[in-house]
Amino acid sequence: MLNVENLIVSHGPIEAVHGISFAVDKGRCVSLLGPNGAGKTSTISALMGVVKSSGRITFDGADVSSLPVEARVQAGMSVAPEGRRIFSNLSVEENLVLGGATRSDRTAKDADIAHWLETFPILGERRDQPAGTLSGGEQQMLAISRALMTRPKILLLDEPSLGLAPKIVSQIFQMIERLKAQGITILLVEQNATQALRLSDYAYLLNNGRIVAEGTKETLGQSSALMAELTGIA
Amino acid sequence: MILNPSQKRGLVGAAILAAVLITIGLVVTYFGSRYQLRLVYSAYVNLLVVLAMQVFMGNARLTNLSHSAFMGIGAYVAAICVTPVTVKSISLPDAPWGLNAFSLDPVSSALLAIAITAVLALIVGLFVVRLTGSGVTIFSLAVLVIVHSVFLYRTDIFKGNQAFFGIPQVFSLTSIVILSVFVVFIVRLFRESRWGIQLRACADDEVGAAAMGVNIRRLRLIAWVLSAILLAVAGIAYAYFLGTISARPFYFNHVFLTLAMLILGGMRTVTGAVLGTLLISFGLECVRWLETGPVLLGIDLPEVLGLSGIALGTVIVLTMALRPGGIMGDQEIEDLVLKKQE
Amino acid sequence: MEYVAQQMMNALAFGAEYALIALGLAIVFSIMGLVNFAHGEVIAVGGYTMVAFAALALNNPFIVIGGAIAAAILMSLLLERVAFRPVRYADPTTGLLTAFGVSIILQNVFLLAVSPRPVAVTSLYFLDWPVQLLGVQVSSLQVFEAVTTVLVIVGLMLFLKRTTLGLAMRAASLDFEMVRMVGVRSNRVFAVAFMVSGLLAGLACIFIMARRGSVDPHLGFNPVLKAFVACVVGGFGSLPGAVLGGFLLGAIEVAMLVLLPQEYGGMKDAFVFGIIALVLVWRPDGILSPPTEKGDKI
Amino acid sequence: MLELNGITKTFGGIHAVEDVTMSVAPGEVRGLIGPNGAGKTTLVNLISGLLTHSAGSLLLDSEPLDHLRAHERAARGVARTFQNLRVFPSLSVAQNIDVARYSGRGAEIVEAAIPEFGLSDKLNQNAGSLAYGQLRRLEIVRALALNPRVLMLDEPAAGMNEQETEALGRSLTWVRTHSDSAILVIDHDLKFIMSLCDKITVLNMGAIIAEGAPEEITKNQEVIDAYLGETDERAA
Amino acid sequence: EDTIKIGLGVPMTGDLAIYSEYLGARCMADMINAEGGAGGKKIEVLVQDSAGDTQAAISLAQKFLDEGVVMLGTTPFSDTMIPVAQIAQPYGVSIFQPQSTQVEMHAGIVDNFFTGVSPDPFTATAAANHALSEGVKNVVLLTSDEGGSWSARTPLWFGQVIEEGGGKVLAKMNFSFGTSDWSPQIADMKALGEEIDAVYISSIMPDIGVLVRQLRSAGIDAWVVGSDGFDDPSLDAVAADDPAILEKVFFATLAPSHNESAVVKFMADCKELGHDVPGLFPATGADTVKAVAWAVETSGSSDPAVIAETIRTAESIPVLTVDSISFKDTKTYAQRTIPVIGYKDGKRVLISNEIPENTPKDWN
Ligand SMILES: Nc1ncnc2c1ncn2[C@@H]1O[C@H](COP(=O)(O)OP(=O)(O)OP(=O)(O)O)[C@@H](O)[C@H]1O
Ligand SMILES: Nc1ncnc2c1ncn2[C@@H]1O[C@H](COP(=O)(O)OP(=O)(O)OP(=O)(O)O)[C@@H](O)[C@H]1O
Ligand SMILES: [Mg+2]
Ligand SMILES: [Mg+2]
Repeated sequence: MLNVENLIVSHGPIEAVHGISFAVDKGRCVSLLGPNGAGKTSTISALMGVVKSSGRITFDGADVSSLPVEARVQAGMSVAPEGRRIFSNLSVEENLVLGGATRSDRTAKDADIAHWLETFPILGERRDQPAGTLSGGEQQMLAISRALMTRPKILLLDEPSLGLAPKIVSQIFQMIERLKAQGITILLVEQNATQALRLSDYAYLLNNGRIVAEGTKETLGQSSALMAELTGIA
Repeated sequence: MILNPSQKRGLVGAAILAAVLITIGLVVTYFGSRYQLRLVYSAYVNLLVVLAMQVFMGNARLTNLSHSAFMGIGAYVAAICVTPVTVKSISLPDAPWGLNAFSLDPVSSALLAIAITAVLALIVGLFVVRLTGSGVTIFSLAVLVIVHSVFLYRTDIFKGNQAFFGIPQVFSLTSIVILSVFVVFIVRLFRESRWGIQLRACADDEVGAAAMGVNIRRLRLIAWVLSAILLAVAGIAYAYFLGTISARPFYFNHVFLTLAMLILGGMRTVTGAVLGTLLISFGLECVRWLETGPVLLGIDLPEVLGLSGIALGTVIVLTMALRPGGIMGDQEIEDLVLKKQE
Repeated sequence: MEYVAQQMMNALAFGAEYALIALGLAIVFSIMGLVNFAHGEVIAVGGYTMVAFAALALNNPFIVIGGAIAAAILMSLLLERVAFRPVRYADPTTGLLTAFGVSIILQNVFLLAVSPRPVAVTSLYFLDWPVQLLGVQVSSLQVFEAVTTVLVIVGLMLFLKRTTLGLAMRAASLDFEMVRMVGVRSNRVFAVAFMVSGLLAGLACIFIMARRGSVDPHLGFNPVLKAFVACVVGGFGSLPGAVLGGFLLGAIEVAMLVLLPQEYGGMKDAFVFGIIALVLVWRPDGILSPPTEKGDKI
Repeated sequence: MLELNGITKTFGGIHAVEDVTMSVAPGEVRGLIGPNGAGKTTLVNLISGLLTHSAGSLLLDSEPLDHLRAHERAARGVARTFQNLRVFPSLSVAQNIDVARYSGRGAEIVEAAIPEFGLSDKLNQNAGSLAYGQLRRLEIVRALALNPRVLMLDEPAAGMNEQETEALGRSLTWVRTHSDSAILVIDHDLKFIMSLCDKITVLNMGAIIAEGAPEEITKNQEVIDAYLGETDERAA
Repeated sequence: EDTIKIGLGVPMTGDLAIYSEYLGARCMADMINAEGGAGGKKIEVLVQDSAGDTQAAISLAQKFLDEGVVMLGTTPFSDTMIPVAQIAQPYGVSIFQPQSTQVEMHAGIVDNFFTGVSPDPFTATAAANHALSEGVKNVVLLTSDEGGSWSARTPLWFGQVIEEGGGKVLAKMNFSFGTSDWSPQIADMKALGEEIDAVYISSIMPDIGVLVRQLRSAGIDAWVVGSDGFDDPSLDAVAADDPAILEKVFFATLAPSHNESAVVKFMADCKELGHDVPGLFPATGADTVKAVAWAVETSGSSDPAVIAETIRTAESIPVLTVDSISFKDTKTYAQRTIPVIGYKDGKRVLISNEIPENTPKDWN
């Protein structure tokens, strides 16, 4: 579904990712692990096309490397970005409406909105409140729901558990599991490596902008020294 | 007073700028025509204005449009005080409060002008510091319009758009070079002072600064008043050289011109203020010459009225598009000369 | 009594004009935080278009009005493309200064290309005739202007609240990149914002020209300055605020003209701006933006 | 000693913080946990003066803080970090620290804290050019420059992996041995909180639902229901 | 020295660009040079834009002085003319301002200064005299501080003469330059409750055009009377569709500018020479050149002090806009006939053209 070859990402003069290649197959959940500054967010941003990058990205059989952000979303990619980035001056509901901006099926869209407001009851309660006044966790729920409003083929999640209460974290991971079960392809970036590995079919370990290890949770688990160093998993 | 490293560097930077200013002054004094001397003088008056703007706009990073008004207040107060009674009885026959019945020496007049401008700035500043962002811009715009209206309306005191003449012409190029060197040091040291640093912290992040114990309003007020004092100095320098003032030079045109100077060089640094002023002052002079359609390299160029305006606007637009922080950005001159670490 | 009613109508008419222009400023501001000082020059472009039509002997009012509005819209779009796109993501000061620059350039281009002096345009005089309204004599222009302003306000509100593009425009003011990441075409958002702004400038241009009957390079400067003030007083970025600010300014201005004794008449502007400044001190973020308490979010 | 008496904050109709009464003693490290939206950040904002409370009173060493504005509280030693970074990017690291030092009550601890938090060789660098982890540490050092009597850390370990979190925990332990400040830590990383705190307060829907030693808290059914969820689900 | 240089550091852009005296000056210089110059010497007009900025204007004056000009022109405002005159003094050079009617320059502050026209009290009086002859009794004065004494005091002098002639000033009202909606003032006029015979305003286009039209549509049929500010071709354009609208408009101005006048002929001649001279203000620049040329020829000298002295003492100096002027009695301004211009079928007609006798005396 998603194929990345020799991806190089730079922020101005600083090269953050130095040519990585990886693939996410259809219907699978792949995670991208690594310490702070490893280049995970840079990779996600490059996949979405919001930072300068070189290399080849193919999605659903088509080369999207030179497409603008909007076109990649149209093609079926969607992201819940690091830092949530909800539209704070819009109400919760308007955030969801805008999340479905690419869709024209009015009724199905409304049904989706209702669905998400039910899934996260607190969002339902805050429905008409400016999203900027939500707590961090509430915002994270909103960000994920918003990303799903486009009904994406692949969902890119950048640290969805950041700043969430344990209870919500497990809710979020359960949700990811459900999404996976529904056949949505997922690329997951996480600090919480244990949880991420549990969910993933495959994982890449990133350090200093390079992939240093990859494999299934079983095979990766064996290179435990490296894992311990980079993800803190004992 | 013990100087910290950035303050020491600041002194070096100010000294370099001062050397540049003195050199220009010396070159013009010995080699320039009288016309060029006047040009340099008016460039230096604008330099004082731009430096004064840097104190508030550069450190607090709020757009102030009222600076020309405070310059005007300084100029007028000094003018009213210093102009001989004989002249004032002709020019201000109806002046109230015996304004036309006394006169002071130039130094006392200047000090009084500075004091009065400072007090007025303090009063206005108490309101300004309560505002944020475009609120400050609009409020300062209102101040500009109000002060201008008063100048225009009280013709018995200010003569409005007619000339207020007969001010003793006590300043020369030497005086303004000395003055600007002095002001460069003040402005630079303010930038590196504890106030300057805290003020810049507020500009970066108001909430963060408040949580770190910074009294934002008080600091802004300090910068505002200091800025107004320096503007008064600029106004006095203007009046003491020309001998004639009116309300017109202290209005929109001047506001925009000096604003362009500040942003071209980069308002965050003192070097930027100096650089921007010199570039625009001398650049505009070249454009003005081109505007008249001179013969250049044997080609008779056409007259292009408005070229200087277009050039000024283009400089602003290009600066904003290519280098929003101005030419200097966050760099002071010593950053280019000295190594980054000491 | 009739006199009071008359002056109130005048205040309303002044306010409608400021509100119309203020809306044009506010829509762009609310989307990209840009204080578009060049709005006045967009208005002037409309005026100069009428001059061009007059020179071509095109006097059909529909062509003149349509052409002027179209020119304003095109100019607004052009400015977005050429001048404001590079500063799209920059801080407000950068945008404000860019707009200043653009405004200076355009004024000088008019001066260079046409004339520094006013050029008469009489083709819209027909819009102006006296009307009896509730026993008060007003100008048809005043009525047109008030009605237009109301229609524009309602239309804009619906657009911004109800349409996805409207939501995107509101969201773009804070996080433009994220708007793109939900699949909204960025250029379209900006283009629409500037188109609407240009349309409002074009409408304002029609009314100003019909009244003044001439255009000079500074045509838009004063009205836009006032409208800018109206925006800030009403609460910058808030469209209802822009409207409220516009009408408030109109009211204050007429009140000062009428109430100030003749010997203080010269101080009219000082009083108007003084009152505005006090409103700002009372409500630093403008009347319609409630005082927000800053806190740490996320 | 920081004392909160019946602190309440409402936004429109929402009770973000409801009748919170608690106190933190000098030298104590207090954990503040609770579900998202429980009102933790709001509480920190209220104590630091960035928000004003709707009811109740705040005391620092028996002196009321209520009427003081944020910067005055900071000058009296109410220090905090922000969960979303609020460093001053255009100033150097040293100047960032100076900003707080200038308004604080004189702080020797900060000189030792700079090397402890690994910032010694970054002092002249622009804060804007630092990496995320360094920025986090800068925020803490900057808060220490106020010579705090209360130090509030809002999710200092967010976005850090376990190793980094441990290193942070060590540094914070260093702080508590070198300062008698009361420390209030918010975080969702329970392991981190448990190992660091003497006592934990749990907030839910704006109100305190439990308070006690770490072990007690993890066993409290109400806390499990509201916050922790199924125990085996926890990563810790 | 084989050329006579005249330096004009005048506003060519900005708010004051309406004066544009350099346009007429250039054209006149070309005309004189084509005829062989002044006393065999060519006249060179040096022009540079001051954009209305005082400092720029002063610097330019200094530049021109360094280049050896014999006469200067500058921004027609006293705040610029005074310092320019001061720096020109040591060079023996004077300023010749062909259009400045403001009074303060004649208070004896500087003496190396000429205005080719009469000050505002004269235009106010000429207009008032004609108004009285039309039976005007009740007048309303519109004043503004923004144009100095020209817009602030000229209406008052008008009112003074009207009252001396048995009329009455009903009200003084204030306005700002750039007013495009006069409704509040007009409502005030209607509220006066008395028949208004004339409204006086010293202002410029487009304000006047708007005022005239709005007065008419509000049903106020008073005369609209004004000063030299009315003398702009775009005023005539207001009547393009409806000539009746200017029927009751007249103004006292600097020089005759109706169809058969010398000014209009000059403008046509200039067009043939390839110069655009749009209106009376620009045309007055010709006076500067013509007066200097005459002085050079008469005195046979190209020394600026001699030229100035020749002009100051002459009985009669031929210029373009009127037959002749003289500074012999007045020192700094030319007392000359004041044309009053009105409209007939949308076309300008010269109503009267004489030196008013009853000008207020205390204007200085
Ligand atoms: N806008 C930027 N400008 C300059 N450098 C950047 C920028 N964004 C990221 N970097 C640098 O690129 C590198 C990779 O950063 P990135 O944010 O991709 O890491 P990450 O793996 O997502 O880390 P984290 O776990 O902290 O989110 C880091 O060294 C960071 O400092
Ligand atoms: N300015 C505001 N206006 C309206 N509601 C607000 C505002 N600030 C916070 N709230 C509400 O108050 C509640 C508490 O928010 P707060 O940010 O304190 O939560 P928190 O405990 O820090 O959560 P998290 O762990 O997710 O950061 C939330 O429900 C939030 O929606
Ligand atoms: Mg990241
Ligand atoms: Mg929080």
